[in-house]
Amino acid sequence: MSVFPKGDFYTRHFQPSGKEETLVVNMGPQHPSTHGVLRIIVELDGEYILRCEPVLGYVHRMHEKMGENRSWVQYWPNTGRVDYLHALAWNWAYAGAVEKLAGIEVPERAEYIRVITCELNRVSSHLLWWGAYLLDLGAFTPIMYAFDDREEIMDMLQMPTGSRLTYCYYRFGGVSADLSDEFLKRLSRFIPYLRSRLPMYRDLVTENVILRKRVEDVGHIDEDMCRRYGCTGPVVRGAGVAYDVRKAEPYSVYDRFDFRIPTYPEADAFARYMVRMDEIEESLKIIEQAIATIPDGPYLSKSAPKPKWSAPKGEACFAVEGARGKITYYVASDGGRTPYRVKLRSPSYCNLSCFAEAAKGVILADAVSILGSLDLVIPEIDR
Amino acid sequence: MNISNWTAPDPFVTTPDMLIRLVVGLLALAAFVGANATILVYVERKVAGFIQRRPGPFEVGPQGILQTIADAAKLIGKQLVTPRGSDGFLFWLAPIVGFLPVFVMFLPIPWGESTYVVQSDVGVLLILAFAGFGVLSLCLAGWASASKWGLIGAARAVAQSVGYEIPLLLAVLAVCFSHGSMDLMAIVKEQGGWPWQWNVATQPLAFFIYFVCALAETNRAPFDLPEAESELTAGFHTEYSGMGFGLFFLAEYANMIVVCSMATALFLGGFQGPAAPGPWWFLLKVYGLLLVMMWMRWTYPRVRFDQLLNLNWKWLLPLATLNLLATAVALKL
Amino acid sequence: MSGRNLSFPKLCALGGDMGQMGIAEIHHVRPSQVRGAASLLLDRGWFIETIACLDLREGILVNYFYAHFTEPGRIVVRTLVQREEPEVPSIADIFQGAEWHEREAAEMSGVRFPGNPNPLPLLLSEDEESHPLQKAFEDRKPISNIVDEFIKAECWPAFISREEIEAEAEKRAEEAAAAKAAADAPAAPKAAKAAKEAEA
Amino acid sequence: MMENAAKALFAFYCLAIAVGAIGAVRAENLVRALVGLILALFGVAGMYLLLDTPLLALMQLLIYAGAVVVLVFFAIMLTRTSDGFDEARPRPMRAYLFALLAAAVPGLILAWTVTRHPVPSEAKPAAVGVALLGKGLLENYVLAFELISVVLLVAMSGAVVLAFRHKGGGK
Repeated sequence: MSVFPKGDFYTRHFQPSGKEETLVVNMGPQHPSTHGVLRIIVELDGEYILRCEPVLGYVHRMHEKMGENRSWVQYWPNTGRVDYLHALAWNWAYAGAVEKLAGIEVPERAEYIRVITCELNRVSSHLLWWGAYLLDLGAFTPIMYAFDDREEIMDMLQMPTGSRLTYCYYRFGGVSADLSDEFLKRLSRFIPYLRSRLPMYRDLVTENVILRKRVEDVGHIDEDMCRRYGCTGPVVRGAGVAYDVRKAEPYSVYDRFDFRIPTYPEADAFARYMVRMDEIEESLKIIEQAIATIPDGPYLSKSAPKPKWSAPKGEACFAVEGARGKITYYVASDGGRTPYRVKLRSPSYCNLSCFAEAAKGVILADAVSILGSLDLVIPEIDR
Repeated sequence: MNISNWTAPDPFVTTPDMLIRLVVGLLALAAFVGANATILVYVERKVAGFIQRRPGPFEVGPQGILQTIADAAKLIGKQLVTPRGSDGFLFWLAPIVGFLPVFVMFLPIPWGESTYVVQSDVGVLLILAFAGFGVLSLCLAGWASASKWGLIGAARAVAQSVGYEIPLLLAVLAVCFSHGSMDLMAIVKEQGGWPWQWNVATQPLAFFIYFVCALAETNRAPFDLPEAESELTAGFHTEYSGMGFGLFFLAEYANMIVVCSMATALFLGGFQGPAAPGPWWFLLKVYGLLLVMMWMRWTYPRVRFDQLLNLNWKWLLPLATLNLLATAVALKL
Repeated sequence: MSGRNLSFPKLCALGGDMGQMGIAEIHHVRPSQVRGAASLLLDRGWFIETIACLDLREGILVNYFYAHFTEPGRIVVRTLVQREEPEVPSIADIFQGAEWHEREAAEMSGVRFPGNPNPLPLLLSEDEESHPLQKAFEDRKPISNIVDEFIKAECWPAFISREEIEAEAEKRAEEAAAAKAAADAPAAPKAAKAAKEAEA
Repeated sequence: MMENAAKALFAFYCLAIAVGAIGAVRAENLVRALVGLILALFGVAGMYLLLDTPLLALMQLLIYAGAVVVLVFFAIMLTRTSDGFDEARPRPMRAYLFALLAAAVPGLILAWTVTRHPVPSEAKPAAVGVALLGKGLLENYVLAFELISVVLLVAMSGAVVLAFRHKGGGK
């Protein structure tokens, strides 16, 4: 057989371990289960993975440099394009960082609006993950069910935000548009509907013996590993650590709502799966409480910055809980029109970094299962 | 040695009218395989659409019935790409090897009491012998395309079909035992018109094993590991374009019909039906089984490779052996 | 939250305020102390969040962000390296996740991390020579323009002269006094911020 | 008409066997050689058909073409033989000569035997039914039949032992 001797830069660097009869294959950049342009160089012994190494950067857009070249306000649309599945969390992290830097007050109603929309967005992100993960495991149907429900969320979010995927809805000191009564009515109809769907998902998919066999005891990522790699979000909660930025570094009005941080101690792919499924319910709970108690008032602060605004000098850090984990914006300002430095801490990036260790010695099909259980969004990794 | 006065060479064709029957039958089968694949692809997509709460093909023709024809035209019109570094001859031989045996496998199937192409007392064996070529074509395809995904897919295909062929054979043998025949027509005729007179009533375990193995042998989900899309991109047919892929596709659907026809003949009473026996009963049962296969494909996730082999060697094979033994003992008593 | 003392040996705790800037503690260390700080933090259960570099007039400021799974707060360990010799020992063997952060910082800002097990470009193309996040000379701002922390002479790296630091500290003190005088009602909790805004 | 068909089929099967065999020997690549082997096996199965023993013909296909060849294929894939090994090297003229000799000697002996002592053949080959075959294997020739199974068992154990040693040595 002819195996091409020359690879590219990364394949050449990825020397086979010298063991006989191994196969070095490129999983990606075009591969159905990497959901985008992630590339993983894998050394296989039969079906077993000896070693692997992710290669990133295929959708790198240099958001951090763009931040240095645009004014504070102009940078807004970029935030929604980092993670297209949970765009509002990135919106929020940027808003929070700059508000902290400049000491901008956010009206109470705006905080509630942010909670409602962000949690709704989280539900849609988890639904998409659920469908895509099962697609990775070879079940084609759940993604259609998930899209069916997600469609409703996108329609709803379209009402205040005006867009369906890469939202740019939050502003310094509030949000760009108020929630209409129609939106709230539709949302309060949607919550019981989605609640009634979840048991069906559980019966149809979660209890399926083939699925359980595919995800249980696969891809152990325990607390220590999470700490060394900086994994957050459902990955660390699947390792039994109740770490959620909404509780650990409370921001906005989350301390007023009653919700649980789902944790599972098994630290395998199934634990991460269950964490996300439970989080959908918790998010619904938060939204329900927020709708019930949302106060009247302005949705945008009077002192909200104008387009040509420049932030005071200093630095600030703000973290929010995204669907994939801890999102941190670090902004530094010299008092000019543009940020001096914007640093994005993306959870998928950190979660993926542990993949090489987690996938060592597993079967190729398990690697797909682990990769899916990390819930990666490639543009977020590459930024 | 004088070979000039051999008169009857081929046991399947001993008289000229049998030859005519064979030729006509082959032509009819060619039409049937092509038409059926088109119908089945359409049905599969509609079933998938129904299961997934969406309309399925909808645009081309009323209710999208012309969709598969348009797809077929597209496949035929596409460029055939031979990948660099591949073994061109074997690369294009593979889909043909995969597709041609299908015709032979259709030959001994008893569609109706008088609707058949050949009647042979080793009909079951004929189908099983040629069914083995499917895996050969997968191997050739995976190996010749000089793609590592293809190679892994081929390796999976071998391990899978070699493994699952054994319980399949044993399950079929149990039925052949109880009828003392390998002639599909005879087996069908010994069964009655009502479900309790079918072999599935006396051999439920054999039927179950046969159906599971048939799923695995035709590489249908949840056992579609050789082409496992999310793991191996497309496994053995990663590199095929146009009709190269089309032939694999056709062969897959034709194989599905064959295994379902065999299941119908062996276990479900073939063309025997409660009211009037005939080919329509046969087709009805075959399509019923095909629908079950589709239903399973759109419902279950894919099993893992080691789980697949475990299922075979630890469960199906011992069960099939026990079932065969039990059948033999029951027959002796 | 603030006030927790990590008691690094010879480490300069330089304030920080979780409420106002989202950073509970800032520690300024020498490049050689980065590894010590990392192992100390790992022992106490902190995890690495990210590494961010700031290109400043004095050099490149490398920030290590740490957070904790059970305790609130965020610790930033920062070190200033010279542009001529931008090297910080790698902590990738302590926090394996730092390997990627270091590789990113290396290609973006041009800091080298000797000891990184896999010093390849990560996000940029393999033949990219430039470091996109390095600023043009005229865009570089002095550290005092951005990093708003109390200046202690012993915290500064040796390559910045003592006079510069003292002059900077003096200037800071004067500015603070002026701001205090300028602000009429300093009783509000956000007085310092207001002063800063006025200044800006 | 059927007689001519028989002759044509006989020629066809002969051709298949010859082409397959030559292909198997001449191919520089093991998989191509295997394809040649399959062709030859097909030809042999056809010959069985001509002799009115469809059972043997189908068994030939089921076991040799279906199973054995696939296993050989697996072995080739596992060992990953590629260009640059012995079988891919150009052979010296001497090798061809010896090969020809090795083929010609038994061939000539066979031809001589057949022409000198012709077997009286019947007009129609007698079909051997499945039942008759089974009876033969399990009554008259049961010892030989069982001995063959023992040979297979030994071969299988040997393969397992070899595979394990190989795996152990690799580590």
